Parts: sequence; C-alpha cells; structure tokens
Amino acid sequence: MEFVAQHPILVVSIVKIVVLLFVLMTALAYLTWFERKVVARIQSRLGPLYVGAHGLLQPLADGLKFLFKEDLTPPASDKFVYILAPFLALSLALTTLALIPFGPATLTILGQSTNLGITNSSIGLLFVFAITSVGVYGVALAGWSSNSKYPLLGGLRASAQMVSYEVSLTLSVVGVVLLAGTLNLNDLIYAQSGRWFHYIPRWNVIPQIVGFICYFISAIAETNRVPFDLPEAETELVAGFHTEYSSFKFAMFFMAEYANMITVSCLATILFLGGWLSPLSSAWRWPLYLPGALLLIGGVALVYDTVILQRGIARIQLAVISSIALALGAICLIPSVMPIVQGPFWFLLKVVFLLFFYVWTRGTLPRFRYDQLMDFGWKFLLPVALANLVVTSFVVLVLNR
Amino acid sequence: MPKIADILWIIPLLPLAGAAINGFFGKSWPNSRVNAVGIGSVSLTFLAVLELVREFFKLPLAQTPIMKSFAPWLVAGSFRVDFNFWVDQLTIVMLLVVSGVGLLIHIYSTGYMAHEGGYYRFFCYMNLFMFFMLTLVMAGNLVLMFVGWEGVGLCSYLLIGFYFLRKSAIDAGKKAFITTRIGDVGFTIGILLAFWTFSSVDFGTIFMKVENSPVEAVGQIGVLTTIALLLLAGAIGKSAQLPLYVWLPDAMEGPTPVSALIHAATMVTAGVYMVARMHALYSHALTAMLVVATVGAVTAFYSATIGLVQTDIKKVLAYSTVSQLGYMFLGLGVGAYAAGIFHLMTHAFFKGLLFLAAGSVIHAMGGEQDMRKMGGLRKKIPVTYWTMFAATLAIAGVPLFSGFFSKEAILDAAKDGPHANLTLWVLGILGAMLTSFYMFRLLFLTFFGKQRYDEHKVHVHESPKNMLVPLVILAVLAIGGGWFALPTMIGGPDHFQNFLRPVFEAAPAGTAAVAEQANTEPVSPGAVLVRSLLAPGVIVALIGFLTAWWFYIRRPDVPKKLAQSVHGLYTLLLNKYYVDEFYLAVIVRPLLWISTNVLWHVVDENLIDGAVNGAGHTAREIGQQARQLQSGNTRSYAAWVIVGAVCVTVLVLGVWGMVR
Amino acid sequence: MTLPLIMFFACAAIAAIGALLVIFLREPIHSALALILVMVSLAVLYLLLGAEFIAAVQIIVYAGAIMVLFIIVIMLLNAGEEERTNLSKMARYAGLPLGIFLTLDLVYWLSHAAHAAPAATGAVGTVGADPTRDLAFLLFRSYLFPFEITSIVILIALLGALVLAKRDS
Amino acid sequence: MNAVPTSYFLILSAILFGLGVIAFVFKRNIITILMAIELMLNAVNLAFVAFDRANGGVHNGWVFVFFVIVVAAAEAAVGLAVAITVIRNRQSLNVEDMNLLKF
Repeated sequence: MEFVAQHPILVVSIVKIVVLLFVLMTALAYLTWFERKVVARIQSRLGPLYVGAHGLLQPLADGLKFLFKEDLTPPASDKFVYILAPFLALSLALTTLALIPFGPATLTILGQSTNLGITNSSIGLLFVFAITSVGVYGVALAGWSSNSKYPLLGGLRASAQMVSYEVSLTLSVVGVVLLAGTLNLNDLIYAQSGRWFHYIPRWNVIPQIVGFICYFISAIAETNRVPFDLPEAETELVAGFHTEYSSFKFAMFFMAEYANMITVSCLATILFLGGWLSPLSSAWRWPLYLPGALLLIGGVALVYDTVILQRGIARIQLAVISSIALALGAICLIPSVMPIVQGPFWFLLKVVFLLFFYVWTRGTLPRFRYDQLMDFGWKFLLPVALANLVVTSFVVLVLNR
Repeated sequence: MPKIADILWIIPLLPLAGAAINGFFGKSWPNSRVNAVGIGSVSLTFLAVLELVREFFKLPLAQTPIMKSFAPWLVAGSFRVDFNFWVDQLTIVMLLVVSGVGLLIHIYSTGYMAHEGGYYRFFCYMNLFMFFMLTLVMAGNLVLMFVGWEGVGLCSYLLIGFYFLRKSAIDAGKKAFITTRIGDVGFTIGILLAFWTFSSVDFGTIFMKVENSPVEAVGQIGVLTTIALLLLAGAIGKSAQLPLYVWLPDAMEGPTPVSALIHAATMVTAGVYMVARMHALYSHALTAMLVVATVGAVTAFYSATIGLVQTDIKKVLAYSTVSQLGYMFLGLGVGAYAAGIFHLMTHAFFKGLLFLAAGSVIHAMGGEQDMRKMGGLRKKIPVTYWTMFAATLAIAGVPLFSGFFSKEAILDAAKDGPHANLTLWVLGILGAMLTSFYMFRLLFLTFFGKQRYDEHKVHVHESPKNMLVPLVILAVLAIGGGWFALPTMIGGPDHFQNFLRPVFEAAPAGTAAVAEQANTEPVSPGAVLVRSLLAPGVIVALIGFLTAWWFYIRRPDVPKKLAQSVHGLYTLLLNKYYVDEFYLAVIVRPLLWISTNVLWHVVDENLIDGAVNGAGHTAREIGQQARQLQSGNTRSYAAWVIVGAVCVTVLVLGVWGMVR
Repeated sequence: MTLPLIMFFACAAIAAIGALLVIFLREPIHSALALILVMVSLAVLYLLLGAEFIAAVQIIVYAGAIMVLFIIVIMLLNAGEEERTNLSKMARYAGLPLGIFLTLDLVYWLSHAAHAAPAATGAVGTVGADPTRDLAFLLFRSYLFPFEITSIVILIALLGALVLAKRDS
Repeated sequence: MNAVPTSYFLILSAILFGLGVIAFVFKRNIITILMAIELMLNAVNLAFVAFDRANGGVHNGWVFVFFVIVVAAAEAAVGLAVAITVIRNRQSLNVEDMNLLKF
C-alpha cells in the first residue's frame, strides 16, 4: 500500500483511466445509435424508434443481445489466436485514446496538476501511430485463425489495405508536425492558438487543407469504413474477417471499429482543428457560458418533449435524461467549473462534427473496387501527401529564414 | 604558335594518327579519302620537319643538340627510360630524308596501288612505318630507339606480306622478320650491356661516359668493343649486310613503293644511322670499326657480283641496295661518318628513284619483272627512261651526279683516311666497277635494243601524273643532292660534312677524316679538278659502262657465250652462291628438327603439360574432398556460421580480455 | 525494489519467454506472435532507457510493418506446422552446444563490458532537453550521408523484392 | 528514482541474441529462420540503446539503432520475396528440402 503512496501518479492515472473508459464505452454505444439515426435520416427513414424514446435504449438492447447470444468457436480454428484477435483489436483501439488530451492542463487531483487526458508523452503523436499500426493484427489474425475462406481473404485485404493507407496517413500529418515543430499533442494544439486578422483561428486546416483531406480519407480507409470497407464487403465475402465471429467477440470487433473512428476523429481535431481551442475570440466573455447554456436549452427541449409527446416508460426515461442535462448545465455555469469545461466542450463538439462527417460519407458513397482502392491509395493519395509535405517543408524553410 | 622544338612528339604522332584513322575507318572509305588522311598526315609531318629545321638553324650552336624529355616511361629502381628526343644535325638529315622521300613515295603509291585491294591497309601500314621510323630517328635513348627499330621491322614484315594470298610473299615476310630478329638479339643484349656498363640508356650520358674511357685498340676486346659488336649485329641484320643480307632480295615480294621506301631509302639504313649515332662508342672500339669496315666492303663487292647476273629488275636493285649499304658501312668503318651519312642520303634519293622507276616500268609492262622480256622501252615511256637514266648515272658515280660525291668521299677515306685500309679500298673500287656495269646492263636491257615482249599482249603505257611527279622530283634530287660537296672538286670545303661536323667532331677519327677531307695538299684548283675527275672511282665506272655497252648494245650475243664458257661461275652467281640453300641445310633444318623432336615432344608435352595438368589434377582432388563440406543444407551452413562466430568472439573478446 | 526495476524484470522476462516461444512453437504464426511480444517488450525497455523515439519507431517499423509483412506472407503461403526433419548432422551436434556457448560467452563479456563502461547515469531519461530533437540533428546533420544511403538501400530492397516476388506470366 | 544498471540490459540483449542464434539453427521453416534473424537484430538494438544511455551525451547509439532498423526492414522485404519464390518452386517451407546448392 505504501508503494502506491510512493507513487500517487499511479492512483491518478488509474482514476483517469476508469473515468475515461466509462465515458468512452457509453460514447461507443451511443455512437452506433447516432450513426443509425443519421443514416436513417439520409435514407429518409426513421431509424431505431421503439426501444425507449427515440430508440435511445437500442444500444443497451444490442449489448444485452450480444452478451446472451451463443458464442461459437469453429472447431478447425486456431483457438488461441481466434480468441486473442478480438481482444487485441479492442484493447489496441482503446489504448490509443490514452494519449488524447481532451483539455488543457488545468485539473488537479491528489495535488498533482494534470491535463485532461491520461498521459502526455513528448512524442504522443508517434505513439498514436505506433498503436494504430499494430491495430492491423486484430483483423489479420482474426482472418487467419478462423481457418475459413472468407475470413482469410477478408483478413488479407484488411491488412494490405491498412498497411498501405497507414503510409499516406502518416505522411499527411508530417506537414502539421513540421509547422508545429513538435510531436507532443498538447504542444501541437498550443501551436495552433492565436488568430489571423483577430477572428480567423490559426488552425492547421487552413494552411494544411490538402493534408487534412488526405488525412481524413486515409483515416476512413484505416478504419475500414465505407467507402473503403472492403474487408467486410458483404456482397463479396459475407462479413470479411469476422465472418466466423459471433456474440461478444463480434461485439468487440464492432466496438474496436467505432473506437478507432473516435480515435482518428480526435486526432484530426487535435492536428487540424485546434483541439480544445475555442473558435471564438477570447476577447469575448459570453462564450464561457456557451456549454452550460446549450445544455440548459437541451434540457428544456427534452422537458417539453417529455411533457407533450412521450407516453409511458419513455416519459420516465426522458425525464431522467432531461434532469441530468439540466443538472449538468447548471454545474457548467458554476464560475469555478466554467473554465475547465470549455476545453472538453469544444473538443467534443469538433469530434462529433467529424463523426457526423463519417456517417454522412457512409450514407452517401458507394464502395470501391479492390484494385481501385489500391491504386487510389498508392498512386493518388501518397503522391499528393508527399507533394504537400515537400511544399510545406519548403515554405517552413523560407519562413524560418 | 608553339615552337615545334617544344612539341617534338607531334612529328612522329601525326603519321600514327593517320595510321589509326585509316586502320579503323578506312575500310569502307573511298581511295580519295584514304589518300587525304594518309598523305595529309605525312605532308603535315614534312612541314613540321621543315619548321623544325628552320628553328634548328636559328639556334646557336651551343644549344644543340636539342634534348627534350616528354614523359617518364619505364622507371624501375635505377633503371629509367623517358620518352625523350634528341635532335642534332644528324637527326635533321635523317628527318629530312625520311619525311621527304616518304612523302614522295606516298604520293607515288596513290598511283601505283590505285587498283590494288586493301588500299587503306597499305596506307595504314605506310603511315605506321613513318611513325616508327621517325621515332627511331629522333629517339633520345637506346630503348626508345629500339622501339622504333622493332616497329619498322614489324611494318616491313606487314608490307612484304602485303599480298598475303601469295605464299612466297608471306614466306618472304617471315624470312625478313626472323633474319633481322637474329641480329636484334645481339642488339638487345648490347642495350642491356650498355645499361650495365653506363648505368643509363640515354645517349647524352653514354657519350659522356664513353668520352672519358680509354680507346680500345685493334685486337683488344674490352666492354666497349663488346657493346659495339653486339649493336653491330643488330645493324647487320637490319641493314642486310653479310651474313644476314638474305632477307632483302626476297623482300622484293612486297609492292614496289614499299621496296623503295623501306628496303632502299629508309629502314635498311637504320643500321647505318645507328652506327653513326653511336659513333662515339665505335671510335673508342677500333676492333669494331675494323669489323664494320670489313663487313661493309665485303658485302659491297659480294652482292655486286650477284647483281651482275640477276634477270629480275627488282632483284638487281635489291642486290645493288645491299652493296650500296655496304659502301655506307665501309665509310663508317673507316671513320668517315659524315661520308657514310652523305652516301646514305644520296642513296636514299637515287635508289628510291630507281625503285620507283622500276615500279613505273613494271606498271607499264603490266606486272612483268623479267628484264629479258623487256627492251626498247626508251620511246614508250620517256619520263621513266630519263629519270632512271639520271639515277643510273648517279649510282654509277659519274661526276657531278650525287652518287659521285658521296662514293668518292667514302673511297678517299678508305684510301687515305685515318683508318685507311688498302684491301678494303680495292674491294670498294671493284664493287664500284661492278655496280656501274650491272646498272647500265639493267638500263640497256630495259630500255634499249629490240622489244622482246609481245606487242599485242602487253600494252605499254606511261604511268599517271601522280607517279611521274615524284619520279621527276627525285631525279632532280638524285642529280643535285650531292652538290653540297661540289666545291671539293676544286679543293673547296664540303658543306655537308661541315654541317655534320658538330656531331662527329667528338670522335677523334671523324674529325681527322673531315680535316683530311678539307685540306688535301693545297695545289691549284684545276689540278684538283683534274684529279677528282680522274679518280679511280670514275675510271672504273667508265670501264663498267663500256663493258655493259659492249655486251648489251654492241654485241648482244656475247653474254650467252660468256655464260657458257664460265658456266660454273655463272650458275654459282645466278644461284646467289647457294647461300639460302646453305642456311636452310645448316641452320633451319636442324633447328626445325630440334624444336619438333626435343622441345615439342619432350619438353612441352611431358614437362610443361605435365606440370600444368598435375596442378589442375591436385586442385581437383582437393576439391573432391573439400566439397563434402558443402552439404547444401542451409542449417548446416547456419551451424558453420555459428562456428565462425564463436571463433571470432573467443578470439577477439578473449584477446581483448587478456589485454585488459 | 523500484518501479523501473520491476518494469525491467517484467519486460525482460516477457522478452526472454517470447524468444523461447519463437524457438519452441511450431506454428509459424505463433512464432511470429511471440516475436511481436518480444519486440513490444523491448519497446517498453527502450522507454525505460529514455529512448521514447526509438521505442515508437521500434513498434511502428518492427511490429507495425515488418511483422505484418511476415504474417501476410504466412497467410498467403498458409504455412502449416513445420516438420521436424533432421538431415543436418552439423546443426544437430554442433549447433546447440555452440549456440549455448556463444550465449554464455556474450553474457559473460557483456556484463564485464558494462562494468568497464561508465556507470549508468542516474535518472531514466536523457541529457538533452528534447532527445528526439537531438536525434533529428544527429540524423540530418552529422549522419546525413549514411542516412541518404539507407534511403537508397531501401529503394533497392523494394525493387529487388518486387522483381523477385513478381510472378512472371 | 534510481535507474536500472546498464549491465542488466546488456545481459538481456546477449540472451536474446543467443536465443536468436539457436532459433536460427534449429528452425526448419524459412520464414521462422528469417524471424530469428530479426530477433538477433533486435537484441543488438537493445545493446546499442543500453550503451547509448551508459555513455550519456549525444545519442549516437540511437542513430545506429535507426540504421539497423532500416536494414532489417530491407532484409525482411528481400528475404521474404526470396522465400516466396523458393517456396513456389519447391512446394515446401522446409529449408532442408532446399538442398540443391551443393557439391
């Protein structure tokens, strides 16, 4: 016990990890809900509706279903690897988030000032890439260990695709690193603080627009999302690498995928959209109230919804949610809390925006053919990223002169 | 413009370039372009030489000879050979002769070879020859000279065997090459000995050291004499003296311009030039001098006798060349170096002319070389006739013609020079008589009397311009080439010898000879004139002429009678004293036998092959055993790698540990 | 017993075990996984040595690229269990003892070398404020030429691999 | 907190290297043999980094690790390509079947 006392950092980290994990899990669950809703709207459907008000309990139902389904393991499969694969996938996907700073270093726990994020490595960015690069194994091993045709092909495709797009992913980011001159994610964000002409925020999106686009495209590919979701192309190989998986192992892959989405979105936010920095001029004071105000408005809206529209169980549920929203709004308006909330608020806002973008593409774009995919990755994306890098470095050189 | 003296190497390099260009690209070129390259290069050389001469005359005597080293060539310990050139009066003369006559003969060849195959090849070889000859002449040390020496030998071989489809031509080529090589063995040893003695091969050093060493009297064989004799061996081979003259007559297998340039004007005189160049050495080795003189005189007489009865026009000229070379050696041998060189020059003119004229005759007769099938050509080909006539007068030593002066100078030196030797002089005189006889015989047989050829078969025609022009020029030279010495006829100085004096005055004998030449007892010019006109040489020349006239114009039947009456002698002469047969029996056959039965079947097959095969066999045996290691199993290899690694670690770390 | 020591021993144990597994597992893919395990633990050790950058590169290149390549190849050839043939006497009788001997030898000497070398500087971490920056300067200033050469090496390897593996049809 | 002595790392690297060597001899599967090589390289890298820390100052050791990694990547690419071709022709992964290169 005194060992722990010697190392309070451990305690702090553990606390942060637990909190983050809890938040993240819920986020994952509701990301699925979000996606289904949005896609439904795009396809002019209603989406999940019956489980709870606005289908808000749908994720919960899904989770239960996954838990209670029979867990099949193909007899011919390589048991160890078969089981290992999904754990690998999910754990790696979650690990990445440990490096994401959600807000400036303002929090103080157990006398230790720490930032809103689990670690703050001096080369955080590299570690993020390191972990994402290892993320391939989950898929590949899953494909191999199932010892069946479709998964094998899916796995091969997935690994090939991820390896190829990782290259352009990394390259597209180097521009930003050049501009900031650091690999530390916090410093990367701080490097974007400031304004052009007092109003336009100094985010990297503007100078690095090409890099941003490259990054986002390869990020989609990296996470095997539409239109790059060949590894699980239903029409060609049933469900790709996780064909043989069922119940909770499948769920793990599922969660891993969404976790990855969140990760890359967070990264995009940090690298290109100025992380937790507020887009509004710090000269004004009213933006400080924004989070609380929005939450209150949301809560009020929910109350109205509860009272007028909903009936039965949904009412209770919505009542709970709306009260939570109102409470949170109230907390956010407390002066001491207000500044702490700013960072996460903007951060999450941006991430959500990017996630919406993800879903949007899925809703609209058709799937690539495999050779097209490879050609696109190697013959278009990579050169563009390279060119961007060259130009950027040249400009940096000139400006530093 | 840089002074030629500073870029001497340009002179030999120009023809080399020509040779290279023609050799590489000439095959597909029209004759005109080949001419442009071949003749262009040579004429440029000639101009360069002229420029050099101009500069040379501008130089004060103190600065001569010009010695320039352009690059180190062979450097091994104390042995050092440079590409260095040596230009003095002697070199100047040789340069002028070589490049001038060479140029003329090149021009002549364009006409003579016009219809031959391998035109470009011919000119390539000719240019190459020019290159080597110029190197030989300008060389500043023995080794470089030897390069030129061997080079011209090579070219002569190539050109003799020019019609390589004719076996006789090839054999003649081989014969020339091998015979001269025999002499060159001596030459090589001579060079080595020279280096061993003087610890240098540069002329400058050698001459200096020689000057400081005592003169070796006759019969005293010291190192200088040995060197001189060894070098002489090479000279004898190259200049076709007894006993190595046999290759020259056969060399007539080559095209006539070749005979003119190489086997009359330039290459064969290389020996003479060499001896003259090394005169310092010879003047200190009197035995060698004597040998030189003897060889020269004997050869002069001997080959003249053979010349008497030859029927092939070129053969006659060949033997006359040999005998004339003999005269040159005689001159050198009696210490009249200048005279020898003088004769060399004049001979280059008139003998070159004779050959070219003969070539023109052959050309006219459509390839016929036998004089018995000619005759009465005087009207048909006047230019050739007149030029040849002039040349004949020159070689016969008729007063006022070039040959006269040079030959007289030599004979005088032989009669009452410092190394005078009456027997040799007598031989010389007799040789001179025979010379004039066979030359006029040639002239009469060819151009006078009734035609002995079939009018309808052979269409006699004068040669084209580009052949006649060189003839005429050479004729002028053959007549006037000797007029440097014109004053001597009235007791005046000999400009040629005066010009060469700086070179030879080093040699006591030479100066003596020259001095003697300069002041014969001061009597009235008229007396001197009379004496020189009544010189024995002139008289014998006259006798020769009259006999020839008697035999072949007045009484054409006499020769046959004579031949029958002294039949034995006649056949002996006709078969050249059976020397070739003798050599064949005594030298060639045994050599062949030995090399076949001993060297080949015993030494080569058993010893050498045995050794080589044995080595291979052992290697294979070892390999047979060792290859078992290579199991082809990668894991074994891996294991071996580890073995190596262990050895290295143990060694390195162990040793390192010890050290620490 | 301090935190770094604990971490060291943990990772060392994992690495050693992983290496052993590489030897004893027969399924190539299992060996590959074991190797990945070794690499990752090595990466952690690098962190312990304050070489963050190297650690990251270790994971990105080795675990993220090279081993992925291995696994893809294994999947392509779908390599099964390796059969235990024993054709090479050399490997059988010389290989193991020599290998072990080499190991012990190295252990012995290296431990001594360490004693010879200056004792480990106190804090985990490095001298320069930003070691990564130092490394960058080293790579692009002092070692620029070798660096460029390595790029050429990579290029050649790329082409070679392409030529070799391309099925000529 | 005090650091881990350098010699520990070195010993570990020695052990790993030795295991790599043994694997190199004892595996029959080409691909595994290539892995063994990778293992050895890793061991060497560890030694490099350890020594680097021991010497402190400028991080020359890291640079070498860098180059080693590059070479390893190249080696893996080419090696696997070779392996693939060989396997295609011999229809076997066992190096002991690839014994044509002998005598």
